[in-house]
Parts: sequence; C-alpha cells; structure tokens
Amino acid sequence: MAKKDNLSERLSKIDNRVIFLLLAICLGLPLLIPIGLPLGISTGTSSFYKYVEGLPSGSLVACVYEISASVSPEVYPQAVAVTAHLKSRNLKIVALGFSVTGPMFADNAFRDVFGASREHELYGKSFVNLGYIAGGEAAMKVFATNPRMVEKDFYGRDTKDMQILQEVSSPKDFKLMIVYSGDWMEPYVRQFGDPHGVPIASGVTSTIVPRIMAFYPAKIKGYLTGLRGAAEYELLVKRPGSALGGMDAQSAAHLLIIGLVIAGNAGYLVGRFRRKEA
Amino acid sequence: MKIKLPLAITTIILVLMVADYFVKDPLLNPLVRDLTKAILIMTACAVGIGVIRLIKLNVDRITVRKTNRLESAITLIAFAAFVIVGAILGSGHPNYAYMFNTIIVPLDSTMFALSGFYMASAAYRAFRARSEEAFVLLLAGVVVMLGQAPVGEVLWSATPSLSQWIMDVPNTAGVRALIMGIAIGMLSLTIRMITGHEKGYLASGE
Amino acid sequence: MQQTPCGLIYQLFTVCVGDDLLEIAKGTLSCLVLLAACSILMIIMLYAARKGRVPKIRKIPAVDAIDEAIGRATEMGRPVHYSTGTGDFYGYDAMVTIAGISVLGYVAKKIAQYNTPLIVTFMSPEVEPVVADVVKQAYLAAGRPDAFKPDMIRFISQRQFAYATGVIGILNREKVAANVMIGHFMGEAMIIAEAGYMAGAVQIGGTANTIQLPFFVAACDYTLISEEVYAAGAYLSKDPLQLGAVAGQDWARLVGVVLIGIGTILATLGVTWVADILKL
Amino acid sequence: MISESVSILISAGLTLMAFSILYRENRAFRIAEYMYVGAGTGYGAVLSAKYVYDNVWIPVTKGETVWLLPFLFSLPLYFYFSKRYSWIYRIPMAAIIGVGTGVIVAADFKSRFTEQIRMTILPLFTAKDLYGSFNNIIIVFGVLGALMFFYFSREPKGPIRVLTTYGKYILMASFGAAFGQSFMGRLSLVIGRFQTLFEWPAWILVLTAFGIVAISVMRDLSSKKKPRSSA
Repeated sequence: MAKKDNLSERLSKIDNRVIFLLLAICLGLPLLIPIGLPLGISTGTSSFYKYVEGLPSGSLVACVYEISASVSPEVYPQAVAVTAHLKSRNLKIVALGFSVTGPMFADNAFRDVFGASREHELYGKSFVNLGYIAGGEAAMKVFATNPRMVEKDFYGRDTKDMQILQEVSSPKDFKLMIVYSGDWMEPYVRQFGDPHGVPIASGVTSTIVPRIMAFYPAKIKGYLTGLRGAAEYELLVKRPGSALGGMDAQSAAHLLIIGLVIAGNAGYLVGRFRRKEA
Repeated sequence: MKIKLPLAITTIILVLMVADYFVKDPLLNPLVRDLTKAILIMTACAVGIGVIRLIKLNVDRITVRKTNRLESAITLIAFAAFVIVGAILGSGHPNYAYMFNTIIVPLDSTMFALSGFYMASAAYRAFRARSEEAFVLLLAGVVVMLGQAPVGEVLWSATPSLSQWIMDVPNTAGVRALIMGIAIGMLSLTIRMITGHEKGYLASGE
Repeated sequence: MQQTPCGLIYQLFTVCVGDDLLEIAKGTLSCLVLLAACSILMIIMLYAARKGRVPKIRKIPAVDAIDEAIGRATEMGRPVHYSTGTGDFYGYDAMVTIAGISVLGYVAKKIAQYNTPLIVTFMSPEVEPVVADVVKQAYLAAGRPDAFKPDMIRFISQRQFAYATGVIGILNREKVAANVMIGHFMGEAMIIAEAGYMAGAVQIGGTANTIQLPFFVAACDYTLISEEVYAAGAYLSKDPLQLGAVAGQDWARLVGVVLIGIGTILATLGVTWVADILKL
Repeated sequence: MISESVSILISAGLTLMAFSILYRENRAFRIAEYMYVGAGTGYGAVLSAKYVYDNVWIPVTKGETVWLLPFLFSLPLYFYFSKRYSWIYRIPMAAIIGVGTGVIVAADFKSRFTEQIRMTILPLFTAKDLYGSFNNIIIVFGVLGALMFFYFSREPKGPIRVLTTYGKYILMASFGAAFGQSFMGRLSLVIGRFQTLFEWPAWILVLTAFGIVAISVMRDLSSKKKPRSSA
C-alpha cells in the first residue's frame, strides 16, 4: 500500500532534469539512427509521387529552385528526396531558378544525390543547372516562349552543345515542372500551366499550402508540405534522410510528452483519490 | 518643473501623433514623419547608457568587489573584441560576419532551443486536471500538440482536423477577446498619461 | 458606396466638417468615432471619481499575489527580481513597458519598507534611466533613500537572448525568492519563467503579447492576463482618479459588447450595416 | 577549411556550455553567459553606432544639418549619470515616450478594436451552413464572454456569470491551443542544434561533455546533495 502511494507521488513529481534527459534521448537518437516511426502519407505527397511514377522513363522535368536560406530547412530536404526519385526513374532534370540563391541549392541537391554536379559524367546529358535567370515573372514569360534562351549554365559553360538541351524546343517538352518555393505559385500557373499546359508540382513551406489548395488538383498535380512532406517523400522513395530523422524525433518527443502528461495526471488523480479516502 | 515639463511634452506629442493618424495635413504629416525618425535616432544614441553601465559594473567587479573576476574579464574582452573589430572593419565585413556566426548565432539559437526543453517540463506540470479550467487547457493543448505532430494522425485520424478546429474557432475567439481587451487597456493608459494622472513612468514619488 | 447607408453617413460627415477644413484619412472614420467615444467615457469616469464617486474595482488575484511574493522573499531574506521585459519605448511594446514600470514603482516602495534586496532587469538601454529613477523615488518616498543602491538596476544586454541568459544566471546565483515579470516578452518568456521555477522562485508573470501569454500561464504561479497588466498600476496606486479610468475601461468594453451584439443580431437577420459602417 | 572547423568547434562548445544549464548552474554556463552578454552588447552597440552614422553623419555631410538636432537632443539623456541634474534626462525621454506610444495608439485601436468588432459580427444562423453557424455561435459568445470576464467594476452575477464562465473556458482553450501549437516549432530548434552537434569535429566535444556530465551527476548522487530544482 505504502509502496503504491509512493509510485503515484513519484509520477506526479518527476524531476525536471529527468524530463530533459528523456527528451534529449527522444530527439537525439532518431537523428543518429532513423527508426521510421509510422507516418501518414498526405494526399498532396502521394499524388506528387504517383505523378512522377507515371512519367515515361527519359522524360524531361524542369526543376525551379526558389529556395532562400530562410525557407531551406523546410524545402531543401524535399528537393533532395525528389531529385533522388527523379534519378531512380531515369528522368532528365533541367534545374533553374528565378531567385538568386536558388541555383546554389540545386547544385547542393545534385551533389547530395548524384555525388557530384558539373564534374559528373552525366552532367549535360541527364541533368543540368541553368543557374539564375533575372527578371522575375517577365523572365518566366520569356523562358516559356524560348526555353533555350540561357546561353551559359550555372558554372559558366556553353549550353549550346549540351545533349539534354537539344531535346527542348518548347515548354511543352517539359513533362513536369517542379517548383520548390517559400512563396506563391500563381506566376508559374500563369506563365507555364495555363498558356502551355505544363503540369506543375510544388514543394513548399507549410504556411503556403492553404493558397495552393485553390489550384490542386486541376493545375498543381501534387504538393509537399514543409519538412513533413519531405519526410513522407523520403519514406516513399525509401531514402531515409534528415527530414525523416527529424520527423522521427518529433514523433518520439510528442509521444514522450503525452506519456508524461498521462503519468502526471494519473499520479495526481490517484493521489487525490487516496487522500479523499483516508 | 521637474515633472510638469516632461508630462506636458509627452501629452503634446501624443496628441499630435494621434491626430496625424486620422488627418491628412500637408504640414502635420511630414512633421510627424520626421519626428518619428528623429526619435529612432535618439534611441540609437541612448545605447551609450547601457555600454557605460556594462563597463562600470564589470570593472567594479574586477577591481573593487573582486567577485567573478574571470567572468567579468570575459565579458569585457568579448565586448571590446566586437566593438573594436566592428569599428575597424565595419559591420558588413565578412570577418565580422564570421565572428558573429561563430559566437552569437549558436548562442542565440541554443538559448531559444532551450525553450523546447522548458516547454516539455512546463507542459508536464501545467497540463494537469486540477480543476475544470485546467482540464480544458489540458485537452486543447494535447489535441493541438498532437495535431501538429506526424504521430497524431497515426494515433487517431481525426486529430489534425480537430486540432485545426480548435485553432480556428475557440482559439480565435479567445485571442480576439484578449486583443480587444489590450486595446481598451492601452487606451485607458493613454488617457491617464494625457491627463497627467499616470506618472509612474516619470518617477511616481514627489 | 454612395447609395449605401455608409456612403450617406460619410457624405453627411464631409458636408458637416467641410472638405477643405479637415481631410480624414480613408478608412479611419469609424475608428476615430469609436476612439473618441471610448476616450470621452473614460474621461467622464475619471472626473466623476474626482468628484468623490470612486468606483469599486474587483480583486485581481495575480496583482494581490505580488504582496504575498514580497512577503515570502522578506521572510527568507532572499531577493526579489523584477523584469520589465524586452520592450523599449517605441511601438507596440512601449505601453506594456510603461505599465510594467508603473507596477515597479509600487513594488519598490513596498520592498524599501521591508528592507528586502531588489534586482531590476530590462533589455533596452533607454529604459534604464526611467527604471532607475522610479526605484530611487520609491526608496525616497519610503523614507529610506540611503538603501537605494545603483547596482540594483542591472543592464544586461540589448540582445534578446543574451538578456535572457543573464536573467537565468541572476535567478540561479542570487537565489531569487520572488520573480515578477511584467512587461513585453517575446521568445524568452518560456525560458525565464521555467528557469525561475527551477531556481525555486514564486513567479508572477504578465504580458500583453498573446503569443507568449500561454507560457506564463503554464509556468508561473500567477499571471496577469493582457488587460490586467494595464490596470495593475492603477489598481495598486489606489488613486481614485486612476481607478476611475479603469472603470472607464468597462464602459469601452460595453461599447464593444453592444456593437457586437447588435451587429450579430442584424447580421443573423441578413442586414450587414454595422459591419459596413465599421469599414469606414 | 581550418577556419570552418574552428568555427564548428567553437560554436559546438558554446552550444554545449549553454545547454549545461539544463542540469544546473555551473561554471561552463557562466563563462558562455558572460561571453554572450559582452559579445551581444558589443554587436548591438556597433549596429546602433552604424544607424547613427547612416542617419546623422551621412545626411549632415550632404548638407542636411537638421539631422544633427536629434543627436544633440539625445545628449541630455546622459544627465542620468549626474547626481544633481539627473532630472534633465526626463525631457528627451518624455519626447521619446510621447512619440513611441503615440505612433501606435490610434493605428492599434483600429486593428485591435474596430477591426476585431467587425470580424466578430457573424450571422448566428444560416440555413445553408449549419456547421458554420455552430462555429459562429461559439466564436461570438466566446468573444463576448471572454471580454466580460475581465469586467473590473463589478463581480458578475446571474446570466452574465454564465457568460463569463464560458468566456473563461474559451480563454483556457485558447491558451492550451497556443501552447500546443508552438511546441513542434520549438522542438525543431532543438533538432537543429543537435544536427550541428553531430557534424564532424563537433561530436568529439559532445562525447567529452557526456563524460563531464556523467562524472558530475555521479558526484552529486553520491554526496546526496539535494537537487536545487525542488521548489
């Protein structure tokens, strides 16, 4: 009897430092060893994945990188997972950006997935980084009429002789356009989706998603929501990475908190019940 | 004189500023715009007060009171390093950015990250069904917490939509009432300041 | 716009005041009218109090707890820490900071009587002269000007989290018995409050930042919720005129309640005038 | 490359020193704290000086000498350090407070009062949208109840009391919800810190720190020192 009382007392008075230690373990371990805790796949992610799966091998895909440092923690892991999927499906990737910092992240993503970017033997054949195209939406419009407008790629090489660009003559040659962004999607729908019928898929921060819903699924074929979308995509392409580790850590930490709250309440209620009885 | 003059200055400026918001006037609007900029310059100049106090406190600790001398020396060295390098190189120089990114940024984000740990322990204590109100707090807190996390949907598929409902409906109502209360409270404080009855911010004694 | 009731009201207004006399900025008319109405109500209550009609104000438990906390610190012979937060005198945080300083005046006076150690911290350097002055005057008013020490007032750093780090250090090293935080708080609210709990202090928190308020509710023993922060200074001063202005707050509140009530009833019947007028 | 490793090591060290407060106040945390305070204040001072340089000195060299005035007018603030004339600081301070509060009073009243009233005026019943009507009822009475909950000059009675009790629950629900909503974001910050700690040279420090913490925990337990955290 006395021992049980002791337990309820203990449950309702766990020392803060024990909580901190447990939380540190819950957050730290999954980062080192991703365990793959269950994760529901949301509709936006699964339709994105299915659309890419449905593309014939060897199709051209345009990847627009509008990533800046502030949105990169959420969006960059998406880009890595998607690029890995495109690579495994043997699709050809044309990366470009209408914002200054974007193409740098494209370069990073190529290094993460292919192991190298411009040094790679397939550079210019299976994938290319066209770099930054200045001019905002006006530039998009020009690019949409003439996708071969870019003469030098991100590394300053001539694009004329590149095999991959020989296959592009109009925006219709892109079987899919993927936009990674922390900003709105309307310009891409206006310049590529509506006039040329280019299917668009997007990877965005979680705050942008409500605005995308207006275009889904008619004009935007699929969307990834923040770090969570990245984790779901990593799960689908079976390539556990930083996002999945982060999600595992989040799940573990939340389960811990729920457990602690339940323990605290149980201890408290049992203690109160006993005190009333006595 | 010592109290009335500052009070009068505050009152006159306050009334001018409020009038500026409502009235389009070719004389008043630019005046208030310049005044606002001038005040920002003045507050930037006030940083010297903090600097003088910081140096005095730490020099005192080293020379007079002889407590925590090592720590105070560290403060002074770090302060001097940032001021001197900043003054010589300018605040935009890459080496200055390197110092900033190596010392200040990790501490900024670590201290902010501490709140993750502290939230866990605070939630453990606060989310306890001591009373009916506390139970409502617990319920809303746990549901929204789970609605955000990936594991919530796995435990119960309705969690995200329920959590969204709590955010959109009861939370909206609560926050809106709080915000309106703040507006009323601020107005009351302003009225007290304009009529000169709230002197707390100008030394309540006297 | 011309044919709606709002348009007519706006036209009427410009006719009365005259186009060339005053040009009211677009979209601020309804705000001006409400602001004027609420201000007049508050001023009436304020001067009614001067004529002897002192309103009764209900108890605010969190504010009453301040005395209790000071008492505890005195018994234990350990210091009271008072923070006016990370606000400065510009913009949204200015009013809350002033409200916090107003409460500080009372706390300092009380502490001066008991001879309990006091530590005051704040983030922005320009707040320092005001805070120091208020505390000094409080000690003077309590008849113990010699007990005021300049190092009670501690500037730590104007960088947000450096300030929070310094406060955590003070709470732990100086064995603070009571931690009162009234003012503008941002991301550091949770850190300071929980560190104060771990250091074993009784805590009273108050802020008007609705995002940070839940953290104070969770970690502090008592919390001043938004509006109570602004009323706290007047409540503690027991100055009838200030209490009158607080009672005036209730009239402004009723203006809001009545507008929402009437507007909602009309909107349910399909009439949206009230909302339209508020758009002016 | 060397500078990068040094940077990673220093920032990881500072991160660990700051995290050590979670166990208890100690010398490592104190060193990080004092360094942070000095560095943060120094950096802030440089930024303020730059602001003054950009907004006073540069316009003055271009002939707009009027911007010298705010600089001169801010000097009386420093009378605060004088014993005899310290009240002079109140004059520029009164101007600062007047502008600083005046700049928001009216705009704030519009966005926080007028606009909130307008947004709360919702139809309580629409036949087409019963779910929406239900939500509207909760919102409208929630706002009214929570507003009346703060009523200062009278204790609530009768039907008003029912309304304020409902308002109190709404407030509690909104506190709980806001708390729960920010939890995941704050955890992401911790994850971000952990990820930098697991980078190459940094994890050596992590292992060292583990050792130190383990030793001090064992020492604390063996000496049966009562944990300071128990309030």
